Order: sequence, then C-alpha cells, then structure tokens
Amino acid sequence: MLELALQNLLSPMVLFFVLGVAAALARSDLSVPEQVAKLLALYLLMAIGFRGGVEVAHQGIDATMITTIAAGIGLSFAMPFLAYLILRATTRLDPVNAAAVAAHYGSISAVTFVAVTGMLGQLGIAWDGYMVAVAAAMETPAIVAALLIARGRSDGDAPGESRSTLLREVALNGSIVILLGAFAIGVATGDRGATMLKPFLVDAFAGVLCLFLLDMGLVAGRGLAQGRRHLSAPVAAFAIVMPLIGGTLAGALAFAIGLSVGSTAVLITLAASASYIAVPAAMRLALPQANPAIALTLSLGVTFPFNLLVGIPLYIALAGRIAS
Amino acid sequence: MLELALQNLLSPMVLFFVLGVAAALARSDLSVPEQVAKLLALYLLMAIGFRGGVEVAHQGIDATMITTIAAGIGLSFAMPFLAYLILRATTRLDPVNAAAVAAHYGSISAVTFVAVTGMLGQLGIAWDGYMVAVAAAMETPAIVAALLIARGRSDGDAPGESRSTLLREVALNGSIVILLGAFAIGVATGDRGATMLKPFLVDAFAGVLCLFLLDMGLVAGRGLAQGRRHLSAPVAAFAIVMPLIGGTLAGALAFAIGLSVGSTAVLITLAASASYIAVPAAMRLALPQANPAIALTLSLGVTFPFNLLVGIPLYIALAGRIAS
Amino acid sequence: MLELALQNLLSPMVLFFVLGVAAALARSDLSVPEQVAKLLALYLLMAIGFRGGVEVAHQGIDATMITTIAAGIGLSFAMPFLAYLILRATTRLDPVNAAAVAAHYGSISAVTFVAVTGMLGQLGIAWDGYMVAVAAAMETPAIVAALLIARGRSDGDAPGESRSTLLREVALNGSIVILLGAFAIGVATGDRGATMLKPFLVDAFAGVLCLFLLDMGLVAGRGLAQGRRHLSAPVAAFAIVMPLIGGTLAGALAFAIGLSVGSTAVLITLAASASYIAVPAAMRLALPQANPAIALTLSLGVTFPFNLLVGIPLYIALAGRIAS
Amino acid sequence: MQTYPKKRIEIIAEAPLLRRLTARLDEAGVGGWSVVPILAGHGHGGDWSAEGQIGTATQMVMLISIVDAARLDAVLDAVFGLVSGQIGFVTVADVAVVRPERF
Amino acid sequence: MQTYPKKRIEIIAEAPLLRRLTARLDEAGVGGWSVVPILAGHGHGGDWSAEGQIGTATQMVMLISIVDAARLDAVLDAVFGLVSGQIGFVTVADVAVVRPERF
Amino acid sequence: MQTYPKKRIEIIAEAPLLRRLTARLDEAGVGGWSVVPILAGHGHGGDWSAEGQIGTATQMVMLISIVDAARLDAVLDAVFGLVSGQIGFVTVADVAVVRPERF
Ligand SMILES: Nc1ncnc2c1ncn2[C@@H]1O[C@H](COP(=O)(O)O)[C@@H](O)[C@H]1O
Ligand SMILES: Nc1ncnc2c1ncn2[C@@H]1O[C@H](COP(=O)(O)O)[C@@H](O)[C@H]1O
Ligand SMILES: Nc1ncnc2c1ncn2[C@@H]1O[C@H](COP(=O)(O)O)[C@@H](O)[C@H]1O
Ligand code: NA
Ligand code: NA
Ligand code: NA
Repeated sequence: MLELALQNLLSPMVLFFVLGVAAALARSDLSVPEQVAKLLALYLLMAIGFRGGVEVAHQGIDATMITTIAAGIGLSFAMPFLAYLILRATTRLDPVNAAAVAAHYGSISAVTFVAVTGMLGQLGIAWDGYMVAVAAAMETPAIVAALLIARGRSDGDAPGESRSTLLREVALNGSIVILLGAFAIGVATGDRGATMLKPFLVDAFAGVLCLFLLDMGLVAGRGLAQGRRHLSAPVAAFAIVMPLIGGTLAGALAFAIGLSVGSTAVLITLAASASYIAVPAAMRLALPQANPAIALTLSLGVTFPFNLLVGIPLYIALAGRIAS
Repeated sequence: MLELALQNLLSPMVLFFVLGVAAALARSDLSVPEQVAKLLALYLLMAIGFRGGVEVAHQGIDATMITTIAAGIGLSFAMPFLAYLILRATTRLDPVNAAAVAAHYGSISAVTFVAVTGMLGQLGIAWDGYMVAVAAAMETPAIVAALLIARGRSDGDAPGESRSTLLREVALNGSIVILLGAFAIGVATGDRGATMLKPFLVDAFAGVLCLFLLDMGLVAGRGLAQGRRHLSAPVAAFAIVMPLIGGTLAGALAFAIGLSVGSTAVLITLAASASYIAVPAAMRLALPQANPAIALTLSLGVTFPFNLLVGIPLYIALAGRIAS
Repeated sequence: MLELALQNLLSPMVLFFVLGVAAALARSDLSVPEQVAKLLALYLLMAIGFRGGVEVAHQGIDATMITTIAAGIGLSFAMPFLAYLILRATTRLDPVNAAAVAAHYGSISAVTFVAVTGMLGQLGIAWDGYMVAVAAAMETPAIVAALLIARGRSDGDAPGESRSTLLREVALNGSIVILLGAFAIGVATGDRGATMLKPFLVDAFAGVLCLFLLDMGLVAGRGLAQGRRHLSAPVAAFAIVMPLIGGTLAGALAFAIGLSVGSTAVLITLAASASYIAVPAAMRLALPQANPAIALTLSLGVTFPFNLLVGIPLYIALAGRIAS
Repeated sequence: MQTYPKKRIEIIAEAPLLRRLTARLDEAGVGGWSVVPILAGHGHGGDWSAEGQIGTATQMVMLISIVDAARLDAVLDAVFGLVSGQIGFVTVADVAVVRPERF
Repeated sequence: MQTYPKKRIEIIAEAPLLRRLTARLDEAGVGGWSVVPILAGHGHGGDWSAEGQIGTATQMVMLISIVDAARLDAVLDAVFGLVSGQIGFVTVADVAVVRPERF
Repeated sequence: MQTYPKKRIEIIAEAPLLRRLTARLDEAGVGGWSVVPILAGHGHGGDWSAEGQIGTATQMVMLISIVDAARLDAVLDAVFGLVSGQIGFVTVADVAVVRPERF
C-alpha cells in the first residue's frame, strides 16, 4: 500500500499535475491553450472508450456488465441525496447550493476515470472494458436526483427551461458521446481496428495524459487560488469525506457483484470522483442561483488532487483486498 | 466488392465519420475546436505529401507521372463545363450558382484524397507517390474553367478584383503548399527522412485520420441540418451523379495511361470528389453573388459522405477491374 | 564539415523551415494556428526537458554540471555588454534600443536549443542532460544586464514597474517552467518514466519538430517581410556577427571546462542564439520605448535562420575540433 | 455617405446559456447576431479564464446584434428574462449603418 | 481627463475578404485597424460556426478601426464598394479618445 | 424597457501588459472587465498577426469595461498612465444598461 502510494506519487502523470499546481500558485504564465486542452480531453476519452470497446469485443457482454451498469446508475442517483444530507448537516450551504454540489459528487469525473486507468495500466492491472459504459451511465442520474432535491427549494428553473431538454442535453454532452461512440466503434472493429489505431490511441496515451494532467494542475491551482474564499473548513472537508463515502459504497457493490480487482478500483474511483465538465454546465442552466465557484473549486481544486495523489492508490489497494 | 464495401463501412475511419454525423444531427455539443481541426488537416496533408515524395524518391520520375498530371489537369478543366451543362439542364440553379457549384466538382477534395489513401493503406494496396502531385495539379484548373463559364453571366467580379491575383492566391493556398512542399521534402530526403519521421507521420496517421473524420462528420452533419433547405431533389441528385460521371472519365483515362490499381483508384476518387477548402474561398471572391451554402452543403453534406461510405469502395473495386 | 552542412541542409527539419519561409514570402495563406504553435512549443520543451532529466538520472550530477551552469550564467550576463558596445559602435541604434537588442542576444532561444538537439540526435551525437538546466539558467541574466545598461539611459521603467516583479515573472515564464519542470520529473522518474513516455516524447519528437519549424519559418518569413525596413545593413550584420562572437566565447569556455562534443555544440549554440519568447515580453515591460520590431526581426528573421542553416553545423564542427 | 441609426446590443453571458439566448433572439425577430469570444474576465464572482478549460461552465461569451430601434424593446424583453437570473448583462449603444434595410 | 470625439468603424465581413478589406483601409489612410474573431453567427443566410472548420470560406471576422470623423466618408466609400457585393456590413459609432493625434 | 447610461471603456493594449492593466482597473474600483482576443492588426508600427506565434510580445488584446460615468475619470487616469508609454490606446463610448446597480 505504501509502496503503491509512493509509486503513484512518483509517476510522471502525478508529477506533471503537481508541476501544474505549483506553476499556477507561483503565478507563472505557463498555460495550455484552451483548444489544446479540449483536444487532449477529446483524445483521452476517445482512446479510453475505444480500448474499452475492443476489450468487450474480445470478452463479450455478460450479465456482470448489466449488473454493474445498474449498480453505477443506482450509486449516481443515490449519492446526491447522501451528499445533500451531509452538506446540510455539516455546512452552511443553502439548499440550492447544497443540491448543486451534491449533483457534482453523485456524477463522475471523466478525467479521474482517465487517471485511474492510466495508473492501473502503469501497474499492469487489467480492468473490464465495459467499465466505459458504466462510467457513461453514471454521469446523468445524479443530475436528476439533484433536480428532485432542489425542486421547490429553488425559485424555479430558468424561465422556459424544460427539464427534458436539459436532461437530453446532458445525456448528449460531448464527453459522453465521444466516450460511448468510441466504445461502440471499438466493439464493432475489434482487433482489426485496434491494430490500426494502436500507435495513436494506445502508445501515446501516457504521454498525452501527462500533458493533460499538467493542464489540470494549472487549472486546479488557479481555481484554488481564486476560489479558496468560497470554501469554509466544513465545505472543504466534505470534498474529501464524500469521495471516501462514495468509494466505500462502490466497493461494497463491487464486492457483491464480484468484480475483478481492476474493475473494482475503477468503480470505486468513479463513485469517489466529482464531475467538472457535464454537471457544472447543467447546473448553470438548472440551478442558476447556485454559485458555480463553490462546486467547481471543491471538485477540481480539492477532490481531484486528493483523488489523484491519495485516493486512487488507496482505492486500488482497497480493491485488491475486496476482490481477492 | 460487397466484402470491400463492408470492410469499408466497418473501418474505424468511416465509423468515426458516422459518429460525427450522428452527434451533429442529435444536436450533441461534441465538437472539435477550430484550430485543432486545422492542425489535423495540416498533419494529414503533410503526412500524405511526404510519403508520396519518399515513394517517388525510390521509384524515380517517369513519363507516366507527367501524363497523369496532364490527364488530371485536363479532367479538372473539363469537368466544370460538363457539370455546368448538367446543372443547367436538370436543376433551377441560375448561371452564377451553377458555375460556382461546377468549380467545386471540377476541383478536388484534399480530405477525400486523404480518405482514399487511408482506405487503400488498410487494404494493403499500393499507389504511386506522384499522385500527390496529380492531386495538387487538379485543384486550380476547375476554377479557371468556372470563371470562363461565368464570364458575362455574372455582373462582374468584385470591384478591383484581378483574375491573376485570385488564381495566384488559389495556387498558393495553404493546403496545396503543404501538400507539395512536404512532397518535395520527401523526394529530397528519401529514406533518411522517412525513418526519422515515421513514428509521427506514418504510425499515427490512421488514428489522426479517425479524429479528423469525426470532425468532418460533425461539420457535415451540421451543414446538412443547416443547408438542407437550399437543396432541391435535382440539385442533391447532382451531388451523387456528378462524382460517378467524373469518376468514370477518370477511370477511362487511368486505363488509357495504364495506371496501377492503387493509382487508378486515387485518380477516380480525386475526379469524383468536390472541393471544400480552396474553391469555396475562391468563389466568395470571384463570384460573390453565388450562394455559398449551396455548393458547400452539396460538397461536404452529400458528396463527401457518399464518397466515404459508398464511392471509395466502388472506385477501388472499379480500379481493380480496370487495372488488372 | 561540408558534408555536415549538406546533411543539415537536407534534413527534413531545415527543409520544413525553408518551406515556411518560402510560403510566407510568396504570401501563401498557409499558417499554423496560434494555439497549435503553442502546443508544439510546449511539447518540444517538455520532451527535451524530460529527456535531459532522465539522462541526468542515469549519469548523476557532478561538478561539471555546476561549472557549466556557472559558465552559462556568466556568458548570459556578459554578452549583453559586449553586444551593446558593438551595436553602439557600428550601428545608429539609440541606447535604449541597443540595450533591448543586447538583452535578446545575451539570453538564449529555446527553439534553437530544440533545433540543435534535433540535429545532434540525427547525427547520433550525445549531449549531457544537464544542458537543459544550463539553457534555463542562461535565460534571465541577460535581462538583468540589459536593465543595468539601460538604467539612466531610458526615461525610467513603466510607472510603478518594479524590477523584482519583472525578474520574477521572467524567471517563471512558461517556457522555463516547463523545461525545468519536465527536467525535474525526468530526474525523479528515470527509466521507469522514460519507458512510459517514449512513444509520445521521444519517437514523435522529430516529426513535431518539423511541423514546428514550418511554423517558425512562416513566422520568420512574415516577420522579415514586415520588419525589413527597420534593419539597416550594420544592424543586420550584427545579427550574424554576434552569434559568432558569442559562440566563440562559449566554445572557449566549453574547452576550459572539458565538455563533451555534444555539450560543447549545445553551449555554443545557446550562446549564439537570440531569445524571442521571454526577452521580447520582458523588454515590452522594462524598456517600452524600445521598438520591439527591431529585436524581433533580428532574432527571428536573421539570427534564427542563420543558425539553423549555417550556424548549427558550423558549431557542431567546431565542437568536434574543440572537444577531441 | 448617408447613414441610418440603429442599435447595437452587446450581451455578455455565460457560455452554457448561448443556445438558449440565440433562440430568444431569433424568436424576437432580430435579423442576425454574432458571437465573439472572451478570453478572461473579472466581476463580482471573481476572476475567470478560458485557458486550459475543457468545459464551458465557467466561460463567458459576447453576443452582438444590430437591431432597429423599433425592435429594441422586444429584444431586450426576450433576452433580459433569461439573462437576469444568470451571470451576465446587456448593453445597448447607438450606431449608424449604411444599409438600413438589412436590420 | 480631456477626451476628443472619433469614429469607431466596425465591419463584419467574410473571412476570405479580409486581405482585400484591410488593403482598402490602408489605401483610405486609416491609422490602424484590428481584427477580432467571430465564433458563430446567424443572418439571412442561416447559421454558421467556426467549430471544426478547416477552411475560412464560411467564416466571418470583425474589423475595428478608430478614425477621425473627417476621414469617415472616405473610409466608408472605400470599404462599402467591397462589402456591398459580399456578405457583411458596416456600423459606425461615436467614441471619445484621450490622444486624438493618434488617429 | 427602462435603461440607464453608462460608459464602455475599450482598451487595445499589448498582451504583456495585460496583468498590470487589469490590476490598475481593479484598483480604480471597476466592477468588472472582459478580455477579447485580437487576431491581427495594423498601426504605425506595421502589421502583426497572432498566427503561429508562440510568445505574446507582439500581440494586442482588447479589454472592455463598463463603468459608471462618475468613475470614468478615475479609471482613465489609472489606465492612461500605464498605456501612454506603451503600444495601445483607450476609447470610451456611451452605452445604456438595464441593471445600473451592477456597474
Ligand atoms: N463591468 C464589466 N465590464 C465588462 N465585463 C464585465 C463587467 N462585469 C462583469 N463582466 C464580465 O462578466 C463576468 C461575470 O461577471 P460577475 O457576475 O460580475 O462575476 C466577468 O468575469 C466579466 O467577464
Ligand atoms: N444584425 C446582425 N447583428 C450582428 N451580426 C449579424 C447581423 N446580421 C448578420 N450578422 C453576421 O453576419 C453573418 C452573415 O449575415 P447574413 O448575410 O445576414 O447571413 C451572420 O451569420 C452573422 O455572423
Ligand atoms: N486606429 C486604430 N483602430 C483600431 N486598431 C488600431 C488602430 N491603431 C492601432 N490599432 C491596433 O493597435 C496596434 C498597434 O498600433 P500601433 O502602435 O499604431 O502600431 C495595431 O497593430 C492595431 O492592432
Ligand atoms: Na461521484
Ligand atoms: Na472533382
Ligand atoms: Na545568446
């Protein structure tokens, strides 16, 4: 476990993230251009989706996949209620802000997903390709839950905003579409496709991930410097406690389903992660009164670094215990 | 032939294109940033030009190359007249719009060129490196032809617009310069250069092409949703018939010249493709009264998908008959 | 030597640069999007820094490294005084403009650094990884020197501009941070990291460098077309003479220290190069009265092409004599 | 050259709102609009920057629409209902155009 | 602070036209101009967006030039001849500047 | 809809100056500002373009800030001291806003 943590901390991926945070806090002008950051994210999601699909093309679809997807949906829907209760009990966040934050923690972070697979790859631990579908399935239910929580507590959606339009938009957001689309293409083309795309999608993956995590570090560092003032101690504590709670729940489910070590680690990490692409945008539309800086600072400034530096090795170690 | 078509349809490249179209039609916010799209295009043209050049460094230049370039120029110059006649006979497009569309179909699409070479590479069919020079040579003559057609039919060029300035600009447009420049560098550096650049320019090619075709799918899907209203049935039919006519002419010429299977397939595809980088910009300057949405919707929204999904396997099958 | 020069001139890297210059002078619209150019620079600095660090992880740190860094700092601090004297003696530049130009020539060009390592790699000549740290150390001292020179000669810094803020900003500029950060990560992760990142950071390097030099050629060509009018013959001559003087000084120091052939070539090239990222920005803040076009046209339009086409093979040949 | 007075509406709004905003403009019958990027900004909510961002939730964009004065109120009504609950604001300026029938 | 009135010309034009437009401005003797990107837009010709585009044929750009009122007509004449046959338009607004001799 | 007059300050300045400029604006007490990119330009110093540039030394950016007329002079003073020695300029225009308390 300690060795795992050390190996994680000394991985180039984590170090590039730390470099980014340090550069941002030192107010260096180092930056990754916006469109480049979007390219890196697109590439990583495409790569991870495709590889998952190729793996499923090998292994086939079985009942475990369906059960795991169902478990993921359940988790994503349930966690916001839990998060909301915790936030209301331990912090001073008002109902709307608490609901918005809860939505972020119920949903998943595609970037954390990419990071855990990078770490597993480095350790040579296999995970099931269908976890890509699980990740995609876990993105939206949390938003539905948050809307239920906030109903009546907010002074209404933005005028004219229809709930179904919103959910449709969230379900079709770019990161889900590329993840699932590449997954489907991986399933359809299998080994033939894999051979063709290996140099681009597989070999370069670790390097691109380093560059991307440098960027995430820069953005997280800047966000933290900016958003710190929005975070009281209890709110910041939530951003570390909630992943542990979500992760524990996910670990229990993974154990019940009988997932492999790798897949257990991925499911725990997904539950422990907090969204910062799809959900933030959805919350701006659904709960505009919520202050976006709170959830974003928590999710990218506290939870993501925590997961990257401490959480992921912990979840992998935990998965090792659970699944063996 | 059927097998070829199926293999084409199940290639990752085609599937990523389909994913893009589907995402655009579903109004997903998936998108490839503008500067990234330009990088992908730059990379693909650089790669294809360079590899063509290296191949010519091996094989040397012979009379066939000169003949094929001449044939390409002839095709590019002749096709707009044919296209114009067809458009005027079968559609309600006025002379200026018909001339503008005709210019697009006489010229070639660099992206379709990239796609056919990707497909040939996948099938392990070699093509002659000098086809790069043929492609470049086919870009401009169609514009000259269209200007001749439109002369007197339009109320004049934009004031002060000189024809020679315009043609100079078209001949020096970025896609031609990078294609021919990389070709020349490939010829000059040969195997030495090829070894150095292989991991970047060769190994990653298929993967980058997938990402690029995803983007083309997104743009084509959006263009189709937007531009549909400009397309009557006869106009849309033209966008499928004209490639077949152009391709047939090219096939006959390739047969007369005695090109290899791969090069025949490339020449047919070039003739069957319709420009959407160089010519659209040139038409905005030369024939500003023409509605740009018509030609662009046809070229990217109808002809490109048709060529990618149906045309290219057809042209390759045809080439197999012609050249053997 | 002649063979070396020829091999350099026929390398894809140099040819892509020449292609860029030619395209710009012909007023082609070929261009590399801004954010893409920034990605390429980021990638190259990350790659070169990381590889240097991995190499140091192998070889360990010794006294030579410290001595070489000290020599580099000394050179960077001394060269501006020399450059200033030459400029004032041979050109009509006023004190402020002369000081600004001197700062550019005392500092180093990260891009030229990348180019010389590319050329050495092509020739199979090793250089010491710690030269990355030397390069980073040589960026700032020249700015301090130029500020000392300009003191009293300019009508003051921009109001409220504090010297220490400025130097802090320069020392933390993005190109230094990524270079040194990646270097440190290379040192920390050593072979483990190197294996992981090789396909991305090592294999693709030459290809990305070609694309980047194409861009540099485009920018240099445009800059030359634009800035020519700012350059009198003596000023232009300075941009060729000064690199030779700086390079000679560096060669003498490298000989005294006893550097290897590769490291000698790198040190000479660094001294012979002129900044055009960090120093230009610093000069806009510290000496706003200086005309930025003069130094930039010299540095990117004259010195960089000179170094790339003629200087680097010369410096490598010189290093071969000195170090053996 | 003869010019005619029109109104230039400039809306600075959150990027996630863009589709809805332009739909409102279209409904209100404006002849056209253009979207201009914003790189960074500062306001009551602190600083933000587009640099390195992979999502759009924190970003602002600028919408510009030239409209006839007669239509101004309808447009402001349509837009204001949406923007008022969100981050952003609307400014209106007087401009002159050469081809008034265009707007 | 003492300010002086000038005119701010804003031209929204097709990207392929840019070089020719700026050449006209230069000929008309404006002291300077700046190009601002446009990401997307809507007009009589429908919607367009720069996203994912590899060519510039469908894109619009914004040109801004601050000029002295005395030069306004000359500039409008120069520009209008070019823009009128193409997609795009010109607006003029009153602005105040601090250093009038600059324009 | 009831609108209220405000001032729209538009600053075109060298990119390396941006941080210092926004710090001045903040000190002068403006409620907010936004940065708009410029792609290329022309002035007394010749042409420039952002294309392919890896540094920012040659680039210009546009800063926009809506302020109350009462604060205009203070803001212009703060900004002008910085911009006057550098490349760039400031323009001020009249605009109307719907929520005056915002600025
Ligand atoms: N007075 C202003 N002038 C220009 N832009 C502003 C102004 N106030 C706010 N903004 C922009 O709107 C964003 C959100 O503003 P706020 O809601 O005040 O935080 C800021 O980050 C700026 O980009
Ligand atoms: N009233 C307007 N306000 C702002 N931008 C406009 C307006 N009308 C047109 N545009 C821009 O100009 C482009 C072409 O307009 P159109 O020729 O009307 O299709 C549109 O896509 C917009 O980007
Ligand atoms: N009159 C003007 N209108 C708009 N932009 C200008 C004007 N003058 C200068 N600029 C911008 O400011 C930059 C520097 O101007 P200058 O110092 O005159 O070279 C130019 O390259 C343009 O981007
Ligand atoms: Na979660
Ligand atoms: Na054709
Ligand atoms: Na130097």
